[in-house]
Amino acid sequence: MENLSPHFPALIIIVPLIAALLTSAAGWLNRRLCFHFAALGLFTSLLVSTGLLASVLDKDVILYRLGGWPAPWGILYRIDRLNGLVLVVIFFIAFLNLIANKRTVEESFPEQLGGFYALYVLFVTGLSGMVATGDAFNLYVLLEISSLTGYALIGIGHERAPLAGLNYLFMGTIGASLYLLGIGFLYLMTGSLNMTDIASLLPGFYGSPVMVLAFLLCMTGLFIKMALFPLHAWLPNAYSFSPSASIGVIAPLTTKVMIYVMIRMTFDVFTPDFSFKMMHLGEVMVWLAVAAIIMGSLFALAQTRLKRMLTYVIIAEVGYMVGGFWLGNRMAVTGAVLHILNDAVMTLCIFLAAGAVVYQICGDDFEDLKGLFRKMPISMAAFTVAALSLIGVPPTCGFFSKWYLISGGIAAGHYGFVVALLFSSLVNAVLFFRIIEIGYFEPFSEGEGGHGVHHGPPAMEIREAPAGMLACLLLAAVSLIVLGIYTGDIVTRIIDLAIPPAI
Amino acid sequence: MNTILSLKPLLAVLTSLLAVPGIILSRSPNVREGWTFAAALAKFGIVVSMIPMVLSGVRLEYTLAEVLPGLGITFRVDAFGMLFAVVASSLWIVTSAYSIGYMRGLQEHSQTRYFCFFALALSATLGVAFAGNLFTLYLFYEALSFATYPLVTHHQDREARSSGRKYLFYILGGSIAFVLPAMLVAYHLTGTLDFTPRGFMGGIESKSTLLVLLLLFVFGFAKAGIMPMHSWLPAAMVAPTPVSALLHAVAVVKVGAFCVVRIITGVFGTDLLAAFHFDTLICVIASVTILTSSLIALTQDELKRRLAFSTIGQLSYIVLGVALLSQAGMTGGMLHIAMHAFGKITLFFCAGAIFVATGIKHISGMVGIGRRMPVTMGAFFLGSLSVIGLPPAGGFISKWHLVLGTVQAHQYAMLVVLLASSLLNAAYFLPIVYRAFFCAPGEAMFENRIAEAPVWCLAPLVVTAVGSVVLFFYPQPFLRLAALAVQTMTGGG
Amino acid sequence: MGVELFSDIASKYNYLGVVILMMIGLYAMIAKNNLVKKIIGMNIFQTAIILFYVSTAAKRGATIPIIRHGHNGHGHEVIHAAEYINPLPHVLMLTAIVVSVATLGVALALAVKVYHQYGTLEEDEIRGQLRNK
Amino acid sequence: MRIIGLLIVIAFGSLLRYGVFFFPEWGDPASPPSLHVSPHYIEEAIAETAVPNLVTAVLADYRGYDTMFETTVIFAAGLACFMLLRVLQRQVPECRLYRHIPTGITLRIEKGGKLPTESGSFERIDSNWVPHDLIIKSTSRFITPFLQIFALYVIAHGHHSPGGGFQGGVILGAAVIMYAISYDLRRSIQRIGEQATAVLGSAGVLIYAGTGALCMVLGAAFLDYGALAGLLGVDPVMARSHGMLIVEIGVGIAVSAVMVWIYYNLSSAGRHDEGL
Repeated sequence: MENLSPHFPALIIIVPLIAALLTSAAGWLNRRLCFHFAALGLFTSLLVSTGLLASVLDKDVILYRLGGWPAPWGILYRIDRLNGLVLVVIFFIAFLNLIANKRTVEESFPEQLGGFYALYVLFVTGLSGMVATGDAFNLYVLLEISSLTGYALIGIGHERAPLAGLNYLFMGTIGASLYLLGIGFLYLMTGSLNMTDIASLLPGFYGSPVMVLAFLLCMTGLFIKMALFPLHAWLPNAYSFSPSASIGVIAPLTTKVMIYVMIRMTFDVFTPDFSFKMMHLGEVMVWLAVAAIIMGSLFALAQTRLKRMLTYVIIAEVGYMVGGFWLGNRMAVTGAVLHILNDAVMTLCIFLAAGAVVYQICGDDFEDLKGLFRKMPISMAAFTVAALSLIGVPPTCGFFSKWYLISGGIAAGHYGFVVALLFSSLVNAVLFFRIIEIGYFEPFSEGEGGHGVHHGPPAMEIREAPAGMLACLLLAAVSLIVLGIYTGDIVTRIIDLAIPPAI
Repeated sequence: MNTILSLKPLLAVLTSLLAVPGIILSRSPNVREGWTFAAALAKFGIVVSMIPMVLSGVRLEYTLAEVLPGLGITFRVDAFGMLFAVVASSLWIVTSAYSIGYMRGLQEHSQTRYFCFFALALSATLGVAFAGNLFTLYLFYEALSFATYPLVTHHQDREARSSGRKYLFYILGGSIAFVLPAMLVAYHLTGTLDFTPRGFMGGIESKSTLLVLLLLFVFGFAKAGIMPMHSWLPAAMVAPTPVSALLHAVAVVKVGAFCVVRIITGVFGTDLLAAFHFDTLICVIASVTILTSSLIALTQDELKRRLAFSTIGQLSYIVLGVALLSQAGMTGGMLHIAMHAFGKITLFFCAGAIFVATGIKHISGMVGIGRRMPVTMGAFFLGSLSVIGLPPAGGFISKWHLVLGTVQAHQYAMLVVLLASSLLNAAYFLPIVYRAFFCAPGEAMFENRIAEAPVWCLAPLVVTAVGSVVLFFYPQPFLRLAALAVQTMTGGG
Repeated sequence: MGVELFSDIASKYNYLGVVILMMIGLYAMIAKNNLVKKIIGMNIFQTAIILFYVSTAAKRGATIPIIRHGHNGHGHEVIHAAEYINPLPHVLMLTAIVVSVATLGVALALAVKVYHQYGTLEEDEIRGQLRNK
Repeated sequence: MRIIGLLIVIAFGSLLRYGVFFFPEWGDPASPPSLHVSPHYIEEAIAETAVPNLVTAVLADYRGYDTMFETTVIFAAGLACFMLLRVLQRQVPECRLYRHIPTGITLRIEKGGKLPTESGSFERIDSNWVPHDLIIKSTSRFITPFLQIFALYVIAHGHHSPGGGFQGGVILGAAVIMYAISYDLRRSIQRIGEQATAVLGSAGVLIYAGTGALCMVLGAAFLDYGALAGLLGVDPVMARSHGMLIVEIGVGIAVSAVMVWIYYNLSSAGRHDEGL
C-alpha cells in the first residue's frame, strides 16, 4: 500500500478499465464472474478515491505524470479537493447502483451480462477520467468513452429507446465536437493542451475574438452535454426509456460531471478573471438557468409517468447548478458545487426507488402506483426521503445546497434566481406529494381478472423489492441525511478551499 | 446570565424519537403503548429536571452539529422555551392515554403508524421549543409538518386527502415561500441566526426591509393560523380527535404561535419593533383574526369545527399579547400558551369522548347529552370557562394579564377587542353547555342507551379539566417562567 | 479593405473550407429527415474538425514528421523544429478519427435497431407512427 | 426545420468565419502550435524514445494514455454494437436452406425435415439465392494472405514509417471482412468466432493497459516504458521504443478484432446469419 499510494490518481482510472476488460472477457468464459469483476473494480476505485480525497485534503494538489513525461508534453492528472470529492461521489453512486440492480440486470440481459457490465464500468471510467484529467484533449477522449457507452446503455432499453438513443447520439456528438473545436481554437492560439499551461498562456490573448469563440464553443458543447435549457430536448426521452440499471448511474452522474467539467474549464483553463469578469456572460447564463428551472418544473408538472417526470426534475436541477455557478459569488459557487454532490446522491436515491417500484409493478404510470405505501413501505419511505431532499426540507442535504444557492442569489441581488429556486421547490413539493398521495391514499386496484390497463403482476404478488436493492436504497436515503448534517464540514474542509480565492 | 453545556435538551428531543423503533417493532399493542408511555414519562422527567436550572437563570445549550459555517443545530433552553416544553411534554402523557382509549374504542386501522408519527411529532415539537437559532427552529418546524401529515390524513379517504393537501399547501407553502427567503435574507444581512434575548436584527436600518421580513415571518409560520393563513386548520379537523387535540392544543398551532413569538422577541427584539411602531401593526393583524374567527365560530354547527375557529382566535391572543410589548401583556401572551393548551385539550377530549360514546359530531345533536355524560360535559364546562377566561379556570390568569397589558401599553382599542372577543367566546361555548344540561334530550338519546365514554378516554379529560382549575389557583410554575422570559426579553426593566 | 479580405481568404482558404464543410454537416444534421443522412452529416461535421486540426499542424517548408536518418545513430545530428511539421495535431486527429469511427458504428447500430422497430428511417414517418399509437 | 437549420448554420458559420480573421496564417512556422509544445517532440523525441516516426512517438509514448483510451473507445463501440444489436434468443427457423456446392442447387428443408449430413458438399445458406461467384471468392482468397502480411508490416514498421497499430489493425480486420463479404458471414464466423473477436478485443486493450500497469508495478509512472528496461535488457530509451511496439501490437489486435466484431453485428443486424 505504501508504494502504491503515489499511483492513486492513475489507479482510480486503470482499475475500472481493467475490470471492464476482464468483465467483458468473462462474459464469454464464465458469466458468473462478470458481476464480481465489475463490483470489485468499482469498489477498489471507491476505496482508492476515498484515500485520494483524504490525502488531497492535506496536500492541496496531487499531480501525476502519465508515462512519466512532464507537463506540457505528457498528460498530467491533477487531483485537487474538488475533483477528489467528485470522484468519490462518482464511484459511490456507481457502486451502489451496480449492487442494487444486480437482479434487474440478470433478468434483462441474461446472455449479455459481460457486455452490460463492461459498458457500465467503462462509462464510469470515462466519467472519472474526465474529472481527474488535467489535459484538455484527454478530457475529450474520455468524454467520448462515457458518451459512447452512455448511448449504448440508453439504446438497449425498450419502446422508443433506440430512437431516443440515436437522438442523444446526434446531440451528444455535436456537443463533444463543439468542445473539440473549442479546444482546437485554444490550441491554435497557445499551442498547448495542458490545462494549467493554457491558463498561464491565455492572459496574452484576453482581447482576442478567437479566445472568446473558443470559450463559447467549449461552453456550448458542455451545455448540450449537460442538457441545459433550451438544449435539453434529448434528455427526457433518452432517460425515460432506458433500463433502470443504466439510468441509475447515467441520471445522477452525466449532467453533474458535465457541470463539474464546466467549472473546471472556467476556473482552470479560462481562469475566473476571464470567465466572469471579461465575458459578461453571467447575467445571460443565470437567466438561462432561471428559464431552465422554471420550464423544467412546469414540464415536470405535465407528466403522468414517474420516470419521465423525474427527467424534467433533472433539467430543473441542472438550472440550479448552472445558475448558482454563474452568479459568480462565493456563496453561490459553493452552493453549485455542493449541489453537484447532493444532487447526485438525491437523483441516485430517487431513481433507485423508482427502479424498485418499476421492477416490482412493471410500470411507472401514476395509475400503477396506487396503494404502494402498503405494499412497499420501505421503498416508499426512501422515496419520500429523496423527495423531501429534492423539495429542500432540512435536514436532508437538498436543503443545504439550496440554502447556499439562494444565499448566493440574495448576495448577488439576483432575485429572479431566488424566486425561481423557491418556485421550483414548491413545484417539487406538488410533484412528489401528488405521487405520495396516490401511493398513500388510493387503495390498490385489485386487478380483477383481465381489465386491460393493468399489465403488471396481480396485486397480491406485489411485495417489497429484493433485499439487495432495498439495502442500497436505504443506504442512499440515509446518506442524504448524513450529507445534510455534515454539510458544514464538507463546505469548510473541502469546497471552501477548492474554490479559487479570486471569487 | 450564564450558559452551560448540557446534553439534556438533546435527550429531551430524542426520547420520543428513540421510542419509534420500539413502537414499530412491538408485537403486541400493549407493549407498543408501553413504549409510548415510557417515552412520554421519560421526556417529561427530563424536561422537568431542567426547570430549576432555568429558573435560576442558567441557559442550557448543546450544539449537535455545525451544518453551515457558524450555524449549527443548536439547542438552547431558556425560560420561554421551557414553558412551552413543559406544556407539550406534560400534555403528551395525557394525550397518549386518551389516544389509546380513542383509537381502540373506534378500532382504527394502522395504529402503529399513528403512534409512531405521534412520537415523531412530539420530538419535533420539543425541538422547536429548545431551538437555539432560527435555522434549528425551521428544521423542526418542517419536521413537524411532515410528521403530522400522516396523522391528519389518518383516515386515508377522499376527505382526508383533500384536507391533507390543504394542510401541506398552507404549511409548506408558507414555510418555503415566505419563511425560507426571509430567513436567508436575515442571515445575509446580519450574518447570524442565533436567537438573542433582545433580537439580532438591530443593525438593520431600512424600515421597508424590516417590514417585509416581519410580514413574511408572521404569515409564513402558517401554523399560527393568523388570517388569511388559517384555513388549513378547520380542514385538518378530519383527523382523529386525539390528533386534533394534539394539533390544536399542544403541538402544531402552539408551535406556530411559539415561532411567531420567537420572531418578535428573539429575532427582531422588542426595542426594534417599538422603534418602528410595528407592534401596533401586529396587534391589528392579530385582533382582526381574533374577531373574525370568533364570529365564524358562532356559525359552526360541527363541534370540532367550532373548536377549530376558536383556536384560531385564541392563538392570536398569544401573538397579540406579545406584540403589546408591555410587561404584563407579554407575560399574559406566554401564559396563554399553557392555559389555552389545558383548556382546549379538555374541550377536544370531550368532543372525542362524545363521538366515541355516541357518534355525534354536531352541536345540534348534543341537546341534553349532559344528563347522560355528566363527567364529560362537566369537564367541557370547565374547559370552556378556561378558554373564555373566567374564574375558576386558568384561562382567567392569562386573560387578566393580557387585559392588564393593554392598559399598560395604552392600547385601549385592543382592550375593547379582548373584551368583545371574550363575550363572543362565551356566546359560542356556553349555549352548548346550557343545552347539554338543561334541555330535555331528544328521543334518540334514550333509544341508544348512551353512557360515558371508556375510562381511557374519560380519565385524561378529567385530568386536564382539573389541571386547568389547578392552574387558576397555582399558576406559579408557568407564571415564574413567563415572568423570567419577559424579564430577559425586555432587558430586566 | 477588399484587398485585405482577399489576402485573408488567400492565406486561410483551408480554414474557410473547414467552416463550409462543417456547416454542411451541421445543416444535414438539423434539416435532413432521413436518419442515415443525419449520420452522414454528423460524419462530415466531425471530419471538418479533423481537417481543422490537421491544418494547424502545417508549416511552410517542412516535411512529414519522420526524422531522416533516424535509425542510424540517434541524436547525433541537430534536428530543427522548423524542418518537420507539427506531429501533435496528427496524433490528436488519429484519436478523433477513431472516435468518429466508433461513433459511426454505434450510430449505425442504433439506426439498424430503429429501422427494425419502425420499418423506416424517415423521421417524420416514425414520428407519425408514434403519434398514432 | 430547414429554415431554422439554415439560420443556425448561417449564424454559426459567420461567427466562425469571423473568428478565422484572427487566425494565424496557414502554414506559418511562427504560429503558436509550431512554437510552443511541438518543437520539443521534434527535437528531442529521437533522443528520448529512439523512434524516428514522431507521430508514433507522440501517439504511443508522450500521449500514450490518450491512445490507450482511443483503443478503449473502439472496444466500447464494439461492445455497444453487440449490446444493441445482438439477438441471442434464436427462434427455430421455419425452413432451412442448403446449397449443394458442386451443383449450386439450393435445397429447402421444411421444419422437421431431415437435414443433410455434414458431408462438406452442402453448406447452409440463409436466402433463396446466394450469389456464388468464383472469381470474387478466388481473388479474395488470393489477396488475403498478402493483406494480412501487409497489415503486420504496417503494425511492426510504425516506428519508422507511417503506420502503427490502428492502421495495421484496420487492414487486418479488413482482410477478415473481405472474406466475410466474398464468401458469407456464416463461414467467416466459423473461422473467427464472435467469442474470439470479443475476447481478442478486450485482450488487445488489456495488453496496452497491462503494459502500463507493469511499468507501475516496476516503480515508474503508469505507461512509463523506461521502467521496462530491466525486463527487456536494453537501455531506458530503447525500452521506450520496445514498449511502444508492445502496445502497438495490443492496439493492432484490439482494432482488428473489434472491427470484425462490429461488422458481424452490423451487417446481420445481430442475427449472425447471411450478412449483407
